[in-house]
Amino acid sequence: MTGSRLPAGGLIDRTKPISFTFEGRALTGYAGDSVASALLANDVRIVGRSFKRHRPRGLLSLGMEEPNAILNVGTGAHAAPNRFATELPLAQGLAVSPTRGWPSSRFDLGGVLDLWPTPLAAGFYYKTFIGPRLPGVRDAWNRLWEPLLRSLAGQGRAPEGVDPDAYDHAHIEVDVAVVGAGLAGLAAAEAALGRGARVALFERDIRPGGRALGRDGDPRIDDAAPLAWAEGAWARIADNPRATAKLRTTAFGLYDGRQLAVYELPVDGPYAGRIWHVRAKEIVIAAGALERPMTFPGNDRPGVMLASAVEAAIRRYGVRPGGQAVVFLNHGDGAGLRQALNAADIEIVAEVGPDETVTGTQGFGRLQSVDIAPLGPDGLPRMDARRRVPADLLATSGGWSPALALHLIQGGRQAWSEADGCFIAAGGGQDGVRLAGAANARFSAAAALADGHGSTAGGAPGPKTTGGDAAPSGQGLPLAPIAAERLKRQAFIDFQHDVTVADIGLAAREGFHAIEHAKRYTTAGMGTDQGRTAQLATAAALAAATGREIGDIGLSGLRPPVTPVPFGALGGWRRGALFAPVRQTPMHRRHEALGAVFEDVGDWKRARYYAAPGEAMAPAVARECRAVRTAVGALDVSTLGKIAVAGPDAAAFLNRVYTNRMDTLAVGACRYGVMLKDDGMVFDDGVVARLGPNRFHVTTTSGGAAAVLNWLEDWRQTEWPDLKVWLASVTEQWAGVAVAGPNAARTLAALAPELDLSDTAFPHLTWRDATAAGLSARIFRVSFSGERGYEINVPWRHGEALWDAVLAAGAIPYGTEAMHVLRAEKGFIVVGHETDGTVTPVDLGLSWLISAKKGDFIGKRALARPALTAPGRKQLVGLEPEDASVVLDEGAQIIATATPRPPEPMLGHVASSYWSSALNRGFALALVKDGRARHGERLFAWSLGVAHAVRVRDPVFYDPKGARLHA
Amino acid sequence: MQDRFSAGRILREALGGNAGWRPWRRNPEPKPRYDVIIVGGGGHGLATAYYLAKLHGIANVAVIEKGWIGGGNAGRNTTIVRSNYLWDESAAIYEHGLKLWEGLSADLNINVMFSQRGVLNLAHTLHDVREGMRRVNANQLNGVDAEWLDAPGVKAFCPLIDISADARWPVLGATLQRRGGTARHDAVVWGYARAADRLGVDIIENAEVTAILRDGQGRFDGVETTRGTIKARTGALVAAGHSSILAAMAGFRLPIESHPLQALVSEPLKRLLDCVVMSNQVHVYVSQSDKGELVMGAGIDAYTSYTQRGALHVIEDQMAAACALFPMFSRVRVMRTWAGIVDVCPDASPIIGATPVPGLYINCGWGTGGFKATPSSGWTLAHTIATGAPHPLNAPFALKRFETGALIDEHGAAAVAH
Amino acid sequence: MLLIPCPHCGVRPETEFVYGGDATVRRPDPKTASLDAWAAYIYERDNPKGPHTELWLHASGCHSWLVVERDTVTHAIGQVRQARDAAS
Amino acid sequence: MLRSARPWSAFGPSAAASGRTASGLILTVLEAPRAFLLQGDPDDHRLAEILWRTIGIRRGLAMGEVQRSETDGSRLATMAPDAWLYLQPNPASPRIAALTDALADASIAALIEQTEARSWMSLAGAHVERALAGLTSRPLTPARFPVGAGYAIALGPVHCLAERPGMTLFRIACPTSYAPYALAMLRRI
Repeated sequence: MTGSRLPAGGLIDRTKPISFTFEGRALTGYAGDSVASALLANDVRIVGRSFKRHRPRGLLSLGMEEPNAILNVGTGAHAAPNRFATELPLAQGLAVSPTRGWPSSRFDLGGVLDLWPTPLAAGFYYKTFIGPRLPGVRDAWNRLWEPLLRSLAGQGRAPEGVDPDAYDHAHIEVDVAVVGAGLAGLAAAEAALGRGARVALFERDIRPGGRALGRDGDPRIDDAAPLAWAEGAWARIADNPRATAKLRTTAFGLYDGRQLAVYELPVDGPYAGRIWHVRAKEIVIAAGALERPMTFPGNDRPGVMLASAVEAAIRRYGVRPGGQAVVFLNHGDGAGLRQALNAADIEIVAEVGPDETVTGTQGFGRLQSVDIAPLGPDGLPRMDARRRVPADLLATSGGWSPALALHLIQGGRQAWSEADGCFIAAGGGQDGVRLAGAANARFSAAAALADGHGSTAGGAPGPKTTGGDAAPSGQGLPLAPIAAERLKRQAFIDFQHDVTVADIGLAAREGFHAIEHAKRYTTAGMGTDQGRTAQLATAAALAAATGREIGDIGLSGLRPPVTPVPFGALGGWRRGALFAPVRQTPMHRRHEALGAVFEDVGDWKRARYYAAPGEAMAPAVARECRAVRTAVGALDVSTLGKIAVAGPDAAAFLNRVYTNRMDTLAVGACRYGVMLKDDGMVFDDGVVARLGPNRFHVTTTSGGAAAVLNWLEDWRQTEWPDLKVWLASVTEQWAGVAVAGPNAARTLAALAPELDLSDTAFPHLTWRDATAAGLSARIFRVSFSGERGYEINVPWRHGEALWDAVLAAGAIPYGTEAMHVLRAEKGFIVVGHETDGTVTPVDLGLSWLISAKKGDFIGKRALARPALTAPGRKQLVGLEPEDASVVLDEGAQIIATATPRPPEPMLGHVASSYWSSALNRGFALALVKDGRARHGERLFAWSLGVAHAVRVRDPVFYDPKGARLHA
Repeated sequence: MQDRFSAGRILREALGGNAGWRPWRRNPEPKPRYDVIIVGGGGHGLATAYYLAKLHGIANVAVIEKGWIGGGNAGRNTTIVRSNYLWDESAAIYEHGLKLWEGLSADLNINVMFSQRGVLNLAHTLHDVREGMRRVNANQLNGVDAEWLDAPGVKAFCPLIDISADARWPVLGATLQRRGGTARHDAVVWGYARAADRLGVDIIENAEVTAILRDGQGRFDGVETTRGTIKARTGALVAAGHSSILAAMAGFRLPIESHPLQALVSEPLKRLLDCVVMSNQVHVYVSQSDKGELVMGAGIDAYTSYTQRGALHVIEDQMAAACALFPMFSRVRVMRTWAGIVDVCPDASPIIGATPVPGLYINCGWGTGGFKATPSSGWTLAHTIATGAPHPLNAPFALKRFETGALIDEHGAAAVAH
Repeated sequence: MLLIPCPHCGVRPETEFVYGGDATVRRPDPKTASLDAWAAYIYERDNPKGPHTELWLHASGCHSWLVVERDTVTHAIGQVRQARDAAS
Repeated sequence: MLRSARPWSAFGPSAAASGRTASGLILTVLEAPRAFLLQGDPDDHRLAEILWRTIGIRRGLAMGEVQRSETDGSRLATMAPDAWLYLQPNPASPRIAALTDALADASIAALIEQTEARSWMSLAGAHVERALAGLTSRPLTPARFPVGAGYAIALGPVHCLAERPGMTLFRIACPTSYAPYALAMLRRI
């Protein structure tokens, strides 16, 4: 193996080489590598370009805080944008490339933007592209500047096509959920198991151990090396039947009711994953701490790495990240780092002391030298006394910050701790949620173990530690003093977005003093790394620039998810055919066989019309209408909502629900009714049949059934609990076929020979139980077409059999489109066509449905409100286009002129419009201001630029006397 | 206005090392008395102050913000701007706003990045088609630009959308408003603040209103705040998400419920979506920011809440919907989610005008649609405050309408057809 | 997601319920109610920042309308009663 | 005679829909028992007497409680404080007539037949609890969903009734019109 791989050591399997490509270059790593460590081992130093200035960037870290190494993974449908190299386990054949840099990350033409970055300082785009016009360009922003900016911006390429991976969801309930399998998390999980709890333990890394993975110099734990202890503890937990332990699984959200949202990725494959919804009595957040890079001029040069990353490179991945190192820490915890550098035979050419600082770095694409200067009495570096040391590695640490994200996004608070040199949790959040270990500012191994173990009180004594115990001591703010403004433009706070100390200074100068304002103005911390390395530095720089304390400034708010989660994973299994349910009637297969074209009504699929081979919609619908008007047709009405209303007070209940009287309804009879909301607006309609003194069968619209039942239950339970009445849905108990037309009786007679169909024995608006087609049926004599009609209801499973029988008896199938034509010819309204939540029964000409005799009903009082009785309300009318061949657009607006001049007063709109084969003309139902007073008036229906002259008329176009009901 | 922004200025300042930039606004101590107090330093409140000073010569105005300006819904929305509403009253006020948007960058001398990339409202059912056509026709007759696209037209305008007929909710067509689009919310807030400040308006942050003062006759007389008492004979409550609370302080009730409304952004992607897409049936609305993030809104959480925090299942539902409409989004990742608190009126229309308290006005109830109305709501409220009478544009949106029943119901059709 | 302790079904996730809003609204007597009293009944809702008394329907449970005490700031849920009992 | 048509039309579950799920659970479509929704005052002793007399089952009052007949495999599941579901596997059982006759006038309680309203299926296998947990946030641990209990439960977007006859066996009834979706949903777990 070439490159920087050490001859031995590390948690990698050197017997398992893995080949992958970076920007097309074939490279090799080992099992156990991340893409980042493999790139480092292959001496790839430039892993990408920055967002704004296109500066070459290398690996700052080897962990979740990485801001620079953002890759496009794979291509086509398998592509995944913006993945972090440090978070990707190396996999055979993986093809990765940086998201920015053209033609390549090494030679990026965008780099010219870095030649004079000053004009591109924070918020520059707010201050230009303002003028509405540029010479020659109208609307320069929309036509020129924005498209330009948009083509320069963006990071990863979106995948193409349908995601080949599948995602799943899971729900579990445990006593204790532990986030993080570092020392504290493992101790917490074992303690909880020790007292018999059910435990879930989630670790985002592919191995347990946390800091023990990439670090030496910690004490022995229970007489084992830290990592050995961690692996042992993990094994014990994973084997415990009361435990669920998952690797490469990240807790990304914490929600009400102590519910953790966790994203599990397969340890071997890169993407397809599962989201766990975890409900716990207690949650232990042991997410560790994040190391902070020092902010100094040239701190973004490839070769400048976090101290912990240098250690991890050597200890975990067996990679030698450089040959000559400068060490720049702002705390006393350097022992482990030095041991690691020595172990890897890396020369420490300089250590930046407490009275020194780094004032600059040199080298293109790779660190070559570092400038170190002593601090003067004013606390600023003395540039005249600076020295330049050759180095290809700068190990830097600005101290550690507890990982508080989960604590904060559930409403937890944080406060600056001078003693710890970081923000620590300060209460808030939900009961039963605790932080432990480094996340709780317990940085040493012993303290973390004790904290983790203790945080789930009780049980056996915790792990014992022996030997030296290191922790960052006296860590300060990660902000090096900088002498000149020019150098501040080279001192990076947000690496991904190229936000520098100078930008924060500018924001402060321009009055953006609130941290949230400064963040938004400079975009510091708003990158895909979610500001893990930038957040504290931003606040520190703002404090310095405004002469305030960092504690008073605070950190900008965090928002979930803690780490990015794919749309597909959140959507889970609800994709494709499972995205949303479809409801089918028992006759669905028959409709398909008849060439039905379906329409969506709520979740239902309803046959809209039946097209014979080669038949278009219009002739098909006309044919179906003629069948009903001249012979007999059959419509699948199984989707109608059906509610059984029963109990001693059933009649009283329905009396209050409908505008008309239902208590006077005789057993064996049915009646049409409308329901209003208490604001007086039409809500739903249907037929009420009285089955017995205390029993009713009520139908609703197909789409409205569930809402109506919930609404009725509301009245029954909360408003009228005194009424003894019960409601039950029987929608899917009964399949139904409407048989309509002059031959309807003949057809039914064939099916139910023993049933007397005479108008005296079985008059309109009554129902009978009978045997039809050998099936026990309930038959309602109702009509929604104006023709003699029967709705035959049979047990759902027999719907298909009934349908077959009805068609066999000569009925022609018709769909919802023909149904609409026929009902509109009769002026019958449909909720959702002629109503839109702003229409009263009076507007619809249904005053005859409003009982004056009975007492209160829902909506009655509201109908008396001024605006509901005032003139000028829109009322239901019929429209006849003067040109009989015209079929108006539904949604056409009614105006008084053929040549509108906006704003043109609108008198109403076309609610339903069809071709009528019975009338041999187009016709429509409309809601028109004072429509009933306008019968005979000539108006215009205007749609998409075309005005058609129409004659206003009564909405009943066909058989106004209703003679055909008895034909 | 001195201290103007321009490309030339950027270069000049750059040559000077950016040392010459001045604060965008003062940070004044509250004065004991103003002519007008506006409670709420969001876009609407700041716009109100700006137009009061600019158009009505009333500059002795305090905008009182409990936190930092733009920290409420102004910074938590999906920045969609459109005016294609159904009813005349709505179309008029939103279209007035759209016209103001079109000149806003120049007027405020800041690039608010108003991007007129077009807004699609998808129709997935025959019912959607009817309502869409009705709205397009109403828009056109009201002088609001609107077009109807059939499914192939939708695909042509936005190739990313899956219009396959076998989709669970096939795309049957869409309404398109080309002049609609998005804007940069921070720029709008900061721009109004900067412009108002330059005209003399005091913008006072970190001052939470704890009481509303009334004189012997019951007229508005000022407010108690965490930064002391501030007096004025005229006041306006412009605090979306807290309207009911402030109304209660002033002694009246509102027909409003406050719900969390969640939104999210994805990681930044190379440019791929060039318009705003909205779908009620599938429940997605999405656009791509100039930076490359997909910006999406979710449905409102069912319950009332004052925590700016929503539930995960709402996000999950929305992501399932997003992937149904845009299959290639599946592997893109959500970077941030958040919630604002929206004040919802029974008719989904706002309240702008007088309150039962003399001298006190209110602007609230914008529900999920407040951002687009920022300029027109400020403009009309300023007119109402300055003249003591509503402008014809906001007269229909009086609180009184709930008594008379003259609602402006923008919910669209309430039910589904047989 | 809220967890609502249904008095009949036990603690269940919010997704099993349908929200019904302010539970303190009382329907005035239609015969005597003034216009504004009726408007207040139809439209005005308690919308407090803090404890709220509200209705939830356990739609995929026992189908009971429940009166739930919930804090709109902490989302902490207190007493839950059956609306039928609360009403009568 | 048409009555002899297959019990289910092709839209809905037929025996053919039975089989193994993606993870190897055994999914079996069941013939629906006769089902009657019974609604009445829980404190009404007349109702209790009628039930005992006609179907030989004592009413349970706790949600999830499923009372069984000693003799004929019929059961009464508590659906709500004032609602129970009577499930009778024998479509011709004389008890059905006895019950319906006793409550015909709906003066004491409402009795509504819902046999057709639900499609029944069973899901069996060692990991059935874990697999189902992918579809519902309703806890399924034995502590929260004991063997022998029956609850209303949401599986994905579908409101179902679930019984747990055995530790590794669930019986699920979904609204009939949702059956194709519910089956597809269950097949993939």
